[in-house]
Amino acid sequence: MIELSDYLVLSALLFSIGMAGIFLNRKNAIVLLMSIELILLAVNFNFIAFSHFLGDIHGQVFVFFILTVAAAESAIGLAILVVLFRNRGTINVGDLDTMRG
Amino acid sequence: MTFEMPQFALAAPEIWLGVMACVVLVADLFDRSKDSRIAFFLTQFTFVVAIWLALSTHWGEGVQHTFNGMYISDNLAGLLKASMAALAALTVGYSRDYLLQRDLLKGEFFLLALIALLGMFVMASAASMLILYMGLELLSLSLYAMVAFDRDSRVGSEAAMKYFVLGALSSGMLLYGMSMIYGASGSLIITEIAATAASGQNGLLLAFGMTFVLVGVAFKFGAVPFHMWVPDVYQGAPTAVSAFLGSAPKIAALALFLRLLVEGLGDLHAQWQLMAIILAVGSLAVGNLFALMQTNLKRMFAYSTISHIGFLFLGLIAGTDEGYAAALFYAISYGIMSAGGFGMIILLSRRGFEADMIDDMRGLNDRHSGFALVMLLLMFSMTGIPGTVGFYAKWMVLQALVEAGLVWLAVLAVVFAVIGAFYYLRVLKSVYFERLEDPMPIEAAMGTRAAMMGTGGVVLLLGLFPGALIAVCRAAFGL
Amino acid sequence: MSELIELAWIVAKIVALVVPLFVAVAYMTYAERKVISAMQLRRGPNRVGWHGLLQPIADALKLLMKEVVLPSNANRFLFVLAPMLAIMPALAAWAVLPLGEGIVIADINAGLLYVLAMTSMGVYGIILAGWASNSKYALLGAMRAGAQVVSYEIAMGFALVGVLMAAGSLNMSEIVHAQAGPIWNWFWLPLLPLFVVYWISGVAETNRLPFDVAEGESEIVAGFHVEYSGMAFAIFFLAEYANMILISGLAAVMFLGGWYSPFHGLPVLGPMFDWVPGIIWFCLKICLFLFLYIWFRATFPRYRYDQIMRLGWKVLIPVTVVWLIVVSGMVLTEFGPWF
Amino acid sequence: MFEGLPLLSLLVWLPVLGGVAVLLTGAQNAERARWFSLGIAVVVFLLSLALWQGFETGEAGMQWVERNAWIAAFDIYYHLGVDGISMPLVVLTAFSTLLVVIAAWEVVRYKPAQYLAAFLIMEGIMIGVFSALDAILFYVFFEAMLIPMFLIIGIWGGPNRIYATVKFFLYTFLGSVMMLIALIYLRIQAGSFGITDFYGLALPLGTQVMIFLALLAAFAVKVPMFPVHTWLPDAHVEAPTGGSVILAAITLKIGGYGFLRFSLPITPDASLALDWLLIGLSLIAVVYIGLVAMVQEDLKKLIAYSSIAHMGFVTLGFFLVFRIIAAGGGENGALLALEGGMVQMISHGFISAAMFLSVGVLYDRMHTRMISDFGGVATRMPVFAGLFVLFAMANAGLPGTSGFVGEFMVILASFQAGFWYAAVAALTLILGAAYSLWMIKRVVYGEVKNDQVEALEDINRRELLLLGSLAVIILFFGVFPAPLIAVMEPSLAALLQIMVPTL
Amino acid sequence: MIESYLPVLVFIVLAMGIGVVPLLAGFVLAPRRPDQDKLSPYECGFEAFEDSRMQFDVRYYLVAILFIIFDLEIAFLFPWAIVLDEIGLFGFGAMAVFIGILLIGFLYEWKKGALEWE
Repeated sequence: MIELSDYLVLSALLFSIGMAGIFLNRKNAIVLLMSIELILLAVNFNFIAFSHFLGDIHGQVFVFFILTVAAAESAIGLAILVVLFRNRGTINVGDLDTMRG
Repeated sequence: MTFEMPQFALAAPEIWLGVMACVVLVADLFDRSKDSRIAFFLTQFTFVVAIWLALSTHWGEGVQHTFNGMYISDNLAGLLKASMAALAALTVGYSRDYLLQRDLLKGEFFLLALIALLGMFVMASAASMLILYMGLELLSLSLYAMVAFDRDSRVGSEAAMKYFVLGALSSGMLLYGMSMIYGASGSLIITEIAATAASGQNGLLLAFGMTFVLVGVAFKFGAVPFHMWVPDVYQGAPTAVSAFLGSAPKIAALALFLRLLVEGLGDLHAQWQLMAIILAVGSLAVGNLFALMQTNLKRMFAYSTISHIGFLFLGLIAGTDEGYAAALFYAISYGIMSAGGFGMIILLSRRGFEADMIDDMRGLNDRHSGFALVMLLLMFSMTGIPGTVGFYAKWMVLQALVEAGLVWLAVLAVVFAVIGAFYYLRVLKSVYFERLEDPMPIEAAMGTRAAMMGTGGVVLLLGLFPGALIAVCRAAFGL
Repeated sequence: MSELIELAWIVAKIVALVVPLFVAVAYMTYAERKVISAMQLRRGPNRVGWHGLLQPIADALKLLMKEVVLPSNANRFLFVLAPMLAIMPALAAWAVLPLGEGIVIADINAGLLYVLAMTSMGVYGIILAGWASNSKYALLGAMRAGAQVVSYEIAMGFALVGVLMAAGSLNMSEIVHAQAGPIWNWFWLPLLPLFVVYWISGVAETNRLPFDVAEGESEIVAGFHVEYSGMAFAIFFLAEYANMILISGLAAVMFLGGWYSPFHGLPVLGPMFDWVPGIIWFCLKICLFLFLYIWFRATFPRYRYDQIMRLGWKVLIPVTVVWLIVVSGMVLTEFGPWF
Repeated sequence: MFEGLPLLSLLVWLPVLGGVAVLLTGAQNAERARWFSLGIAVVVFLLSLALWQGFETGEAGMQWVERNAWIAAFDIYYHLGVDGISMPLVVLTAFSTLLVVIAAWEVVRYKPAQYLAAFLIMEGIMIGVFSALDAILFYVFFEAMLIPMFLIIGIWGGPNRIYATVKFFLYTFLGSVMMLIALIYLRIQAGSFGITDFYGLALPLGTQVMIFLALLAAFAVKVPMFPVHTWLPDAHVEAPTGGSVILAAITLKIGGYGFLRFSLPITPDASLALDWLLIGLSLIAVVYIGLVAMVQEDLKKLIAYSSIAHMGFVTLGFFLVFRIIAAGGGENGALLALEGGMVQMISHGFISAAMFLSVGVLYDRMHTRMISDFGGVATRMPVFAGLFVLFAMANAGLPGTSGFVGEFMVILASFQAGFWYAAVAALTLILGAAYSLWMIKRVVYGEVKNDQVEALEDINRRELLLLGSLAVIILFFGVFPAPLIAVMEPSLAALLQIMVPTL
Repeated sequence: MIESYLPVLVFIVLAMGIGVVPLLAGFVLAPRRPDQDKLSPYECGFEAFEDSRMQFDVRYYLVAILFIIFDLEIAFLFPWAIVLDEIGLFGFGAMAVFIGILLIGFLYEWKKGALEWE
């Protein structure tokens, strides 16, 4: 039987991978977007697991909203990425350092 | 399946904003003028009515819940909304001239501002984590787009990318925390979370969630060590957007904190206090010290924002209603000052000249002594000199701290305030003490000028008669 | 042990479905050529077997013996994966389609959702094929086809929402049950605009004429599968025809009362046709739609790409949305015999 | 005749609003700005005289009290009132501002309207400081004072003005924010921000010491006391003449006033416990700073250091009280010390104003303040030289001038505390005489040193009016200080009661 | 409940198999004689002169974004449509607002020319 804690551990792992993706990645900005999705996925996992084990539907409702928002978020993220690429000719994270201080 | 019909009237401000956002969108589609004037005036009209609606719906009507307990109407909501709408109106007012000069004026800007404000309103009235999150995202998504509004700006798109990634990351953290809190309390409703927190059940899980939530909120505030995005975004975004970003959303972040960590997890105050102290002291130190080194005014404002956030956190740390009222007052007054500061940059800038270096302020007194005076008031207000509203903000926070027995924090705070004075004085040095041989005239529209003068007037007026605003801030917490 | 038996039973059912389906696909190509030639006053295939009846088999064998070219610079893995992604959903969607009363492989509650999910996956095959081939024509074709498919998917989705409102269930059998009755009880009548939209979208979804610019020979050679040959090409081909049949089957289930006879429930005519099994009616209805496919191909000129997109976004979507509102009004007022 | 009027409010707000009006109307027309400012300054001065006239001498309590709700949420009141301690300072402020306005007449050419407005606003704020009876109101005025002074030094100051004004600002600001925390703490203890409500608080000694130190941070910087005095020479040297006058004549007094109004009555036990510190610092100021003054090359710096030394006398007088009582000096001795300090404050207000104005007169003609650039001024400017010598002597504490009265009273009182206090304090007379006379010798007398001095013209009527009126006042109080002492005595006696309840 | 999905799973696996088998058969049975020209991408007989993964029109991207938005909306409509007759006027109103906003967005795209193809 799969315990609640198993879900939580999995979600924590996903969350950590997402975090690591954001902070360790120095190359491609797309990876950042994917990492963000991963984090949201971890959150969804948590919500669904809790929702199931608590017998309360609201957590799953929340997941629906997160999914929707995540879609909008990636749309905007990609749009910004396109603008960035047009202005810079690169989406290398390491190159995003014009402003300093 | 039946539904309990919610009391829509309680959500009148949100409904109004939502409807008007649609109206503005459609109206702008059919507006053939070059400067989207219909959208602009409609937006300002919407803001003004929203202020009235917020106050008439929420203020003095007691605490009411609707939408299955997910929406709350209380004094706090009314005050938060009214102040956010007022600040939005002010900053959007500034932005018109700026955008027009740079061919950026499109109806979408106003639409985004409206939707951002809608998000803030929703946050202010949220009584459920779900609603809180929805409001937050509505706000954040609009802001991401606004930061990237100048599509041909290299720094603008870079700033937008950074803001987006870190903003989304902080939303993720916040959500992760929320999911833990949900797991611990079995509910998304804030009051039920508060009940769980009070009962002491699932303490560990709750504390775990609280930590993540606090980190997420700190990100949104831009508190150290989660402040990396603030300077870049403030500097890179079009000044009109920086102005918007620096004012009303700070109050919204405060709303997030108050609703989630105070109303929901107020019983865990002892646990988040220590973390908040670290955030506050770090923000004060980093904000003030880094601001000293800046030559770019927008960037300096960004660091100064961080330091102000630190001060605001001090009020929250006190953990009393006095402290929360102080933080609220601080947020509102800081919003005014920040709007004024960026407004000044907008006022002095023109196409091809951003006026965003401290040196660009040189000889302002020779160019226009009235605006110089306004800048003086703004800078002294940010420093916290009496006679300006900024003083009362700091004073209320300090008072709350001393009352809570945290005198050492108060002392630390004022020491940093003195350090902060130094860089505000540097701006004034440029404004007043450096003379220009042949001062450029200021090209700004009448409306912008009037708004600038009005902002200075408000700073001074509230500096002389802060009683009413203090009273409403306290009344929002039942004091 | 019983699990194994159960599994075997399932596999048997699937085989019983898929084999006729393949035969149908094969003879669909034959029928297509025959019908079109008839319309154009030609004779069509007539050499291989009696009246050319063995032609499809010959074609299959020919393709089997052709070399499968893996172009240089192509992404081999994706190149091979693409055709599988194309055929898989076209077949797997059949799992929930009721062929007759109770004749369904998986009678699941979320049937329609599943169908939608499966049909949406088809676009991956297209995009991957175009991308993996590393050819401009393929990429361009894939982009076009992808954009076209997703555009019409929206209109189709809206049309399906109308069906859901009318039927009140996602279960395909339930949807058919909701249409029990004679021909005017079926959903095509109250949902006529949605039916039309669905059908047009269906044609566009399968990249068939008159919406086949993505693979229009005169414009971009063969579109996304220009680099495919031999069996790999055959699978795309198979997928396209399987999809056509699937779309027709879905149309029959959702708008034309599935397995019900047109006279079902009528006083005299109804019992008269009681002996005909539901599956026959269902097949007939599919044939009707397949004939329409061929007919369109033979008669309509090809649209330009911008016209296609305009039709999808500016005509079909508004029509569906408006009609959705009308339908919801009808549902709320429990209008007519349908709701 | 003025009984019904809110005279203090008028005194505070008339100059402030007048200043704003000058800003608005005079930006284009310097002449209009000058006359307008003069009119306001005169009216304010007359009103301050009316205040004195209507002041009940012999009453210890607050007079002309106004009390209106201001920040209701925290029970903060717009609470004004004067007693014998603050009333003379209010008059002094009004008078000094009048002098400054006249002194600026043709001298200030860069943005005269802003200059005059800054001083008028400053005047209102300073009167507010002296008359505020609510701690927050006091603090607001106390800090707001920084704004005009910051600008005055920064805009119209000398070449090194920016360094000087920022230093001035930061020193004062740091000191005062500490006071703010102390005030907040006091309010929590007392339940009100009324200054007089703080007086009766029975705080433990440890707390008192903390509060005392916080208040000290604010007032010691203002006075300024050694070792936080370093901003003052910089500020004085760089400030325009008017700025120096106001700094020396009034803002320094605010430090002394703060000790009387806050430190001594609110934290008497801590004052007693730490009086050694204050006395020590005061004596250092008197002796060491006096010596420093002697070696100055710059006239203004010299006067600035002499101001620090004289203010050391003031604080010495205030904090000797406990020693005097301990040594059996009784109430009279203690009162003498307090009164001496007060008289010294008032007198120094006039004298330092006169000295700075004199230097201003020289500077306007020569554009230098270096002592070495002068010599033989007396031959070219006899009238000025006479007055200047008089002021220098008053500064040195010559009997017959007001400078003598205060110093004498303090020295007299210090004898009751112990011989050595008096001995060290009396050194100031010698040192003061030394640097003043030496300065006079080098500047006024001797050969005409160079062509510039050769070309000097004597003071005009405007300058004569300024310096002459100051001379009259200095001599008047020198021979007849009684009215001044009579005004302040009851209030100081009452203060003494609070400080040392056992008396 | 969940068991009824087993056939679906089996079907999907089999369908993949049906995709794989002919392909394998093709590889096994068909001749393999690759050469340079045969393997080069088809460009009407010309040499391919640049990488074919070129930038393409932003409108494809726009369509993709619009698709995501609309498809998500449809996903929300599904559950609503099923229970429409049970949730009554309130449910209808809620979705009407939703669709209304969607339509405004649609109108916006339309007027802004996001739907135009030249």
